[in-house]
Amino acid sequence: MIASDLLDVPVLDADGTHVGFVVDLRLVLDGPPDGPLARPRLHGLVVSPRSRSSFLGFERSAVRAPWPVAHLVRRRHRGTFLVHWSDVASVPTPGEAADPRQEAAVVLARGMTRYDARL
Amino acid sequence: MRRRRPERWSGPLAPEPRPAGRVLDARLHLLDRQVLDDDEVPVCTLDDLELEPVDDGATPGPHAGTRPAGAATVVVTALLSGPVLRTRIFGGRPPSSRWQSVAWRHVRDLGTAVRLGVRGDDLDLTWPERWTRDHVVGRLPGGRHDPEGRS
Amino acid sequence: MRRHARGALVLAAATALAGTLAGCGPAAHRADARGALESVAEHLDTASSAVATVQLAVDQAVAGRLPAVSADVAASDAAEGATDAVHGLGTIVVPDAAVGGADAPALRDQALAAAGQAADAVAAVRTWLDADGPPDALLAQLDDAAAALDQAHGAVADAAGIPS
Amino acid sequence: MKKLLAVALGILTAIGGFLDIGDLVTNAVVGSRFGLSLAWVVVVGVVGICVFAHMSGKVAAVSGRATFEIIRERLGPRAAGANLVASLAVTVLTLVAEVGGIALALQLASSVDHRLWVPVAALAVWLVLWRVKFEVMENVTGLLGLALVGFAVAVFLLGPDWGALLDQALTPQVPAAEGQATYWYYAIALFGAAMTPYEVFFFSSGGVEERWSVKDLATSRLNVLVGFPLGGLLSISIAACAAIVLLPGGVQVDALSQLLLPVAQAGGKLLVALIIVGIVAATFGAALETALSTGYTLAQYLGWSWGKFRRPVQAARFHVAMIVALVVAVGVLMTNVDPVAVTEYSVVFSAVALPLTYLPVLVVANDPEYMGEHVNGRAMNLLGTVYLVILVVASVAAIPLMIVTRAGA
Repeated sequence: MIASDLLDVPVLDADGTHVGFVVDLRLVLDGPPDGPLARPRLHGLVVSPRSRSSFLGFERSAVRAPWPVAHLVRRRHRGTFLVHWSDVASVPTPGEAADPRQEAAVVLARGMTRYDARL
Repeated sequence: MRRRRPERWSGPLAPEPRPAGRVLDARLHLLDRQVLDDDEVPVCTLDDLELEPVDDGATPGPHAGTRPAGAATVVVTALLSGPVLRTRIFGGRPPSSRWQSVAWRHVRDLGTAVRLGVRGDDLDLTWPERWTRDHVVGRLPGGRHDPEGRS
Repeated sequence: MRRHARGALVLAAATALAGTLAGCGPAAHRADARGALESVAEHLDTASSAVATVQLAVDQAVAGRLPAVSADVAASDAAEGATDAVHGLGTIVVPDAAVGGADAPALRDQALAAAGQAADAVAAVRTWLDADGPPDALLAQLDDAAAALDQAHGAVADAAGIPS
Repeated sequence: MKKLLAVALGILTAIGGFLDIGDLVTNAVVGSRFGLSLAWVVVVGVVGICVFAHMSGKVAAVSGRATFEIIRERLGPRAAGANLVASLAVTVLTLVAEVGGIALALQLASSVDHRLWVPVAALAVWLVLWRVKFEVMENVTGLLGLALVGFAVAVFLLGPDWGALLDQALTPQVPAAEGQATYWYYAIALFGAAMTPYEVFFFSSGGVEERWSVKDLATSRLNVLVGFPLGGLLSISIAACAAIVLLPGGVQVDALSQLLLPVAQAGGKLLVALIIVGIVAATFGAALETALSTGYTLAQYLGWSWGKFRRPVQAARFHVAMIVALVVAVGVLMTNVDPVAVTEYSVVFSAVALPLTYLPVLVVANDPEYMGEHVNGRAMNLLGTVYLVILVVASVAAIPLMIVTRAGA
């Protein structure tokens, strides 16, 4: 699996309702040591309800300047949440087109928790 | 294919408990950053990350059974560059045999650039640079001249 | 998202192509007589500019202010401009019609004659620079050419209703 | 002298950006058609390029990251790739024009046909890129380019009616003979020329080449505040020379040689010689700047090793990219295209690429992860945001205006 297998992919909840897109992967450096640094563990997925683009990252940081740009990006990403990896029920299998008409999606587990995505 | 607009969630978000290690977002802090080698020489741009499930004996999550890889913990094992850039721009996915990677154990430091603890010339993925050096630039007169006058 | 990106790319390419065509394409193909006369006026402006350029260059070369090599380059650039104007005028097709009470093809011919006179005068500058004789005859020739261009431009402008 | 050399990067960047062959001619065209009624655009452009060059220089000094690395990191591969294609097109077009411009300038001094000078000029540019130390390169071309101050001297020697000139500049009006659309087309061309993206690519990468760090922030600011206003002042001087001598004479500028006429009238052969030296140095500097920018943008987007401070073998693909760009430039010029016409198009296209270049710079200059305590202040952000709006307007209006006015005809 590579990061872009998950990025930009639509996210469905357990009932099949579309809840957003994966805009980023949250990693935590607490995996087993591997060289000078610990291995980054995939901690969860950052899901934005509206847009696949997230490049500026304003919705997750405390930076509020320059005001108009920060404001616009935050507006566009209102409702962005973090879902833990343990709450992910299934991810698209790379290279396996299940149904060509159906876009591959990440499906979340029933009873998953929406966490605050701020860093 | 047009998708229905995602439903708005109006409920409160749970506060995220701070994990024990350093927290990074892949796209925000890693992807598309410059990778430098031990001598601060640019090696590549970080185009993608390789993720692998590990069986570290941790208790599998409640839904582990439905996950394709079947393991609860997924870790980053390598930095990728090269052909994965084309597919990130134009879509699709290169076969894993064509990924050019740097193992995570070579990463020394993460900042505004990703710093490696090895020399770039020792890595497989710098072959186009070495090829250009050996076949073109190194053969032109003065190609090995140091413009700063260090011998 | 990807589809939008592709659409935008195609749009950008099409706009760029259209812009290039509009910018570089032949400006001379105008159907009506008035439009043709407007093109004639533009070419006359180019020829006038070439004459004015060499007049300045000759004045300054005579005064010893402009090196001969630079004056020669200015004269050859101007000669290129004047010849282009003659060629441009030659390719304009003026419909056989009366515009603003004047005979359009006759106006074109007057313009062509004036531009030809200007091109000759500008070309004479280069010969003069090589020979380095007294400039009086040359300056008179340039003045005559400028006057002929002015006259042609005035006639065309009156007929086409352009401010001259 | 030390102080003067410290601002060489700013002077070279500004001369390459403001006084390259296209700008020399465009400013004269504008002066001969519109007098000084577009001088305000140059002032707006100078402030804009100062704001963004300062930000990109600051980012380079604090974080060591050059501008295109930041564009890639913030915009992602797709949007940054689009910007790369657009910026490369503009930069290579400008390089084509500059190599042609060196040849035209040498023709002014030798009357040997400029087509014969093209390969010589390209070879000379390559040799400098290949062998010469960055500091030597910027000091020599920057100092010789200062000879263009001759245009400002010429304005004084011509003894114009200062009141009338000031009146044109301060209460701008569209001249009767020109249309509104043409006026605004040239306004965007001048603005695009002042803010061409390769200036910040070159300036920020040059800061990395000179190994700027936090303690060089003052040098960076000085470079910006000396270099770009000087470039703008000289642009306005060229327009003024044309407005004083060529506008009343009915001369429409379409060749470099016409720029010498006001200068000859003002200061005679000596000043003409000085200006020719300046034009050769400025076009040569601009050719170096655009050739290097080609290498910088490609290498920074793709993560290659780059920099003139390295041996060519240690930045192999970077040097090959510049060689290819120069070969392309010579090839294009051999088709007998008019170098001046080439830049006139490239500045308008560069206006289109502007927002994608300057948005990431503005965002990163506010990111404490990159900038620490040196994040932008309020005033800088206000200016940056205002300019971002202007850039978007200019980039949207550029191509439609070009079509409507048939490229300013």
